[in-house]
Amino acid sequence: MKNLRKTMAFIAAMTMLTGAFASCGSSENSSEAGKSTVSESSSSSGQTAEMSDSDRIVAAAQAGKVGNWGLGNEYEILALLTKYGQKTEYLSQAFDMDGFDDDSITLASAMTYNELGLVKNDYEGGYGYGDTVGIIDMNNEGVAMLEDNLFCTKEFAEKNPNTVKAFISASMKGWEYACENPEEAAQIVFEAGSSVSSDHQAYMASEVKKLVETDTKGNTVNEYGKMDEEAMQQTLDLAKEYISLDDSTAASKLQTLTLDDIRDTSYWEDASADDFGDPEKTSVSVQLKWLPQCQFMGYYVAKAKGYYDEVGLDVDIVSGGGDIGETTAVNNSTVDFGVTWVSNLISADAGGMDLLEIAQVYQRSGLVLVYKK
Amino acid sequence: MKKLKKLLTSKFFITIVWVVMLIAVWELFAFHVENIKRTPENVQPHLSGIVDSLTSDRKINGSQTALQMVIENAKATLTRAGIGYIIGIASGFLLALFMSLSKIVEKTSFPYLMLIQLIPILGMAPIINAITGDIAKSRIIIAAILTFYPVATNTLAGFKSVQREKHELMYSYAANKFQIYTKTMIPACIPYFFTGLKISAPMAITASILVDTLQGGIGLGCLLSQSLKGAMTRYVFWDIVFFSAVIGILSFYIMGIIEIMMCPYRRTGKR
Amino acid sequence: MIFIVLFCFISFPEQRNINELKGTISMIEHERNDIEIMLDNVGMVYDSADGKEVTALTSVTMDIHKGEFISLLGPSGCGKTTLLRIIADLIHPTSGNVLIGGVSPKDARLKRRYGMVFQSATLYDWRTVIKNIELPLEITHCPKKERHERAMKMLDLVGLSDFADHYPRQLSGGMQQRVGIARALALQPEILLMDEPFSALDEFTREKLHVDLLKIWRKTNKTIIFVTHNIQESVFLSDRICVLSPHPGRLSAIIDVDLPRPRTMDIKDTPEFTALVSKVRNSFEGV
Amino acid sequence: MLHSKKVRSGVTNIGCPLLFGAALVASWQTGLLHKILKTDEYILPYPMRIIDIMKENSDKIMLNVNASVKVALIGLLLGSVLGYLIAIIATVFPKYGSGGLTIVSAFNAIPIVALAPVFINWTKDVSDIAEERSMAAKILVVTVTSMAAMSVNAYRGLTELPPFSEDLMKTYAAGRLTEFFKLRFPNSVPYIFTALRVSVPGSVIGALVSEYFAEYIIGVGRQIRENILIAQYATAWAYIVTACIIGIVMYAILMLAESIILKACLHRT
Repeated sequence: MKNLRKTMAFIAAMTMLTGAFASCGSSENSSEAGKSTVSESSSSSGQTAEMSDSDRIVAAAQAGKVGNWGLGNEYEILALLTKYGQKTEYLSQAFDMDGFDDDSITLASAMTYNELGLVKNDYEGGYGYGDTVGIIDMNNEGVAMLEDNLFCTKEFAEKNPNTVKAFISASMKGWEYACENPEEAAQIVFEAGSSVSSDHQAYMASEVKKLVETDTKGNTVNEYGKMDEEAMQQTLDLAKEYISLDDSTAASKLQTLTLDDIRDTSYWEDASADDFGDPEKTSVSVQLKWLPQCQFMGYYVAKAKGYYDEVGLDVDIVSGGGDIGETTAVNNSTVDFGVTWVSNLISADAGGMDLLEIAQVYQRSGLVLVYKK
Repeated sequence: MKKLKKLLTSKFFITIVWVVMLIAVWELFAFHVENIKRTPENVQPHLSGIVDSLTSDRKINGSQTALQMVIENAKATLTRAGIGYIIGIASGFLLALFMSLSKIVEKTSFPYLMLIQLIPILGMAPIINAITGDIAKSRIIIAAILTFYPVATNTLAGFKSVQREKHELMYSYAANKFQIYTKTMIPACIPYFFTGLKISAPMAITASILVDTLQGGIGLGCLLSQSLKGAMTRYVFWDIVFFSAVIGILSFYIMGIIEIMMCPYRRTGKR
Repeated sequence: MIFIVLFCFISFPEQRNINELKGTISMIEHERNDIEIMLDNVGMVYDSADGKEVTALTSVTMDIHKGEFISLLGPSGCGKTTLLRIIADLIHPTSGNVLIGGVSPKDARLKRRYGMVFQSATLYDWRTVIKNIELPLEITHCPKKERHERAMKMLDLVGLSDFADHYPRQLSGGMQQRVGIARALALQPEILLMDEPFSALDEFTREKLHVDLLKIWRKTNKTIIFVTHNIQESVFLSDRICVLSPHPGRLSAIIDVDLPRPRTMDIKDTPEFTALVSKVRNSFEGV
Repeated sequence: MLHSKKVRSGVTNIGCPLLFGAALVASWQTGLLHKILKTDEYILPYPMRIIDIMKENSDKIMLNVNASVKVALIGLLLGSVLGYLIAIIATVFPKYGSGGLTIVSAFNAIPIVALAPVFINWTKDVSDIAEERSMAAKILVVTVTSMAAMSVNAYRGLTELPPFSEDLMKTYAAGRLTEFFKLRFPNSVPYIFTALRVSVPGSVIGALVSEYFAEYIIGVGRQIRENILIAQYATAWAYIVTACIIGIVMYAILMLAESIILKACLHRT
């Protein structure tokens, strides 16, 4: 009898628990409504398409639904928000586009070569929005900051000038080949251990090609890795304005930085002219900014095609994607070279590191804000 | 106590019931999520989906299936966790030993020992990495630091738990310090030592996975964060969540089994 | 018939001339050379937590002879355990002298002159019974084979040969205490110091152990100092009972027990036994 | 022998650790520590610099401290209450309860870093305001991590009773509720503190780590991460020191509460 009572009570308790869970679930029903608005808004695209980009930015900013990943990727967004007189606040966007998909972010950050592809296409991992989404391009808005470059420490560059030049030369050769043969490059990256699906990899290669061969104004660039003075200066100016550092020493150093403090064009110039001797250090490593994918296809191609071997270098490509910035990894000699965004390099130098950009791979910003039409 | 003496079969049965219930709740949620989300696998996939992802022979990257990737990365992570664990155990035990040998050492280091558990080691992980300059090394060091605290405090508690009579007995034998430690103190603290080991085994694994996420390379955490960041199917993330949970629980029980093997005299249920 | 008892009442020794006392003791030492333990004006003063001085023991002076079974009897707080611990060199008296076989307690300890038995058996959980008894022999670096033989002999003495390979947890309380005694005897000390060894045991086990302890005592011829708060126990076991009184702890009487030996349980039913018990009890009331 | 020791032990109790700490800070400030660790003052800034940054940004730091402490405390409270409730349920239904406890304690073995992103997805629909749903996700992480310690310890406190006390209650014909309030609950109080000693530091670390992944950017942990990613080590250190202080203060408060409450309990009985 007693046992029976106990069992009954137990079942009752469990039912209550399950009930609690269920009610917890029912609160999620609100999003079902959210889902239906997704289809509504996409079906009534004709009506909202009249909205101008500036209206979109203002509306999203005031609703607090502009997204960015932060962590040093946000300065262009801050500049854009300032341009339209909005508060410089944004939502921390996850590395997937779920927030965009479920409308918790209406103006989401996306790299043309990565997230934008996932949003538009319907291959694995994609959301399949196709042409129902539109973009706001940072280059067109005049707030573009340069992204992927090659850098090392000043000390390393001074000690191993020939290694640096050889590395630039071979890497740029890799980029050239990759941009000429994006599909083959995508295959090379996939075989090098990338876990990005091959469809997406191919998309990425074609988009990265555009960034490497077009400048911020839309002109074609033929010299791979060239450091465009004007774009660099714009990046530095925006960085000074929007990188906010709590450390007053670093903040004041940031304001004093000039282009000469952060980049040295001579290595690239010599590399382009094939004017360098035997490398001082033959075994080097390069730290990528992110996970292995076509964003970095030039280096993978240079390695696979033997360009590094040709200049007498044995190169180890270290993938990124963790919390340790590539700037730190290069600064403490964990690796010799790094790929980072110019803004990250600027804040690192302001913080007291002695890093030097030696080549600028991406000639324009790949960051866009994507919205549902 | 009476209730603990239940037959093994019924205890087994209860665990099964619980697991089945958990699975049911999970699946209930998963169905719910499936109805309202476009990418349910990002929120909560069906267990069958997770199992499928492990058993399917689809290659995730150029050469490996999900299972192969998890196993290969797990080897790296668990090796690092293991090395860190052993270093942590050794240094934790030694510190406890020195603390019990010398009052000065004890008084000096005890507040700092307390501090170690209050420092967000995981927040400091990037800095430790920056200092060592080697990600593998810092992964080991952090696993060691997290292991260190429970082992040191529990071992010290073990040393302190030795009855006064046992000290007096050794005193009456005019035993020297070495004999006191080898014959009395160390054997007496073994159960406490194992308590520390059992607490820190899952911690070392957790730490190792967490520190993996700091940088690329090989390791469960790297894989986990890559999957989370959309570099590969999200199912790999779920595979790792479940795998790490199972490994963490297993590590606890493995330490328990080792304890029972090493201490045949121990009755069950103490501490 | 009431036994005629030597009643040695040492009344407040601080009133005595200490020099005179010392003279007396050295004289006794000359007369009887079978003195094992000599306590001379031993006192102990502690500092309590609130800084006050607490007198645990005031000048205790007495001799204990070789082969004698002495009980230290008294209520809690009378200093009986303190006295035992002074003899065992676990604490140092704040006044007075202790000589054990002519040497200081420390030297006696270093020469392993005594074995100790505690209130709890204090066995090592992780050692089997035989290994527990071997423990002191390991510490004195006794060769392995001899160690085992001697331990087995001791185990035999306490009647537990069949339990050599058991772990302490598998034994009853009484058996554990027997192992404790065997372990104390393993180093073949001249003196056995026992601190309320049977107080945690039930009456039946205790009575059995009393008889067994007397047998062991007779076989081994040790000097035993036995701390207890049980009057019957002290009367049954001892040659002499040192009655201690609290506040401050002091030796208030020494009572000779001249019951015939070997003693069996039956002796407890004799009027002599009963009379001695009341005499001991009265010695408390008299204080 | 003892009296002089008492005074001396008081001095060594405080003196030794202080001396050690002073030596550590001194070797840090003078750069000796950098030589030992083979690092530079960039990765490991001097203490004075860290303190300067903390002073300069005290307002901003306090803002982040507020957010982190709120998460840690609410999560701790929820987790502890839930954990205690689970322990009660397990006491009422011992047969199934202890099995359930094993499952709950298994949650401990799951890395929080794995939990945090999962919970963020789970709590997506809690609120339209990002700050609120981030808060919910972070609190959930802390709740789960502190629940396990509490339920296991509280269960011990509720069931490992003094011998015969249960029988005593029976002789009074006490009901289950009376038995709970007069016997089981008071008995479990020290165990609650044992659990809190584990879960208070755990809640702080849980809060910091969950901030890493949260949508809404705030919190001490998040600041550590952001600053390290943009290579601002001095600032990151300022937040690490802040995080340590949070942990220490919360632990100190716990110890104080423990000594007061346990003393009160002792007086009552």
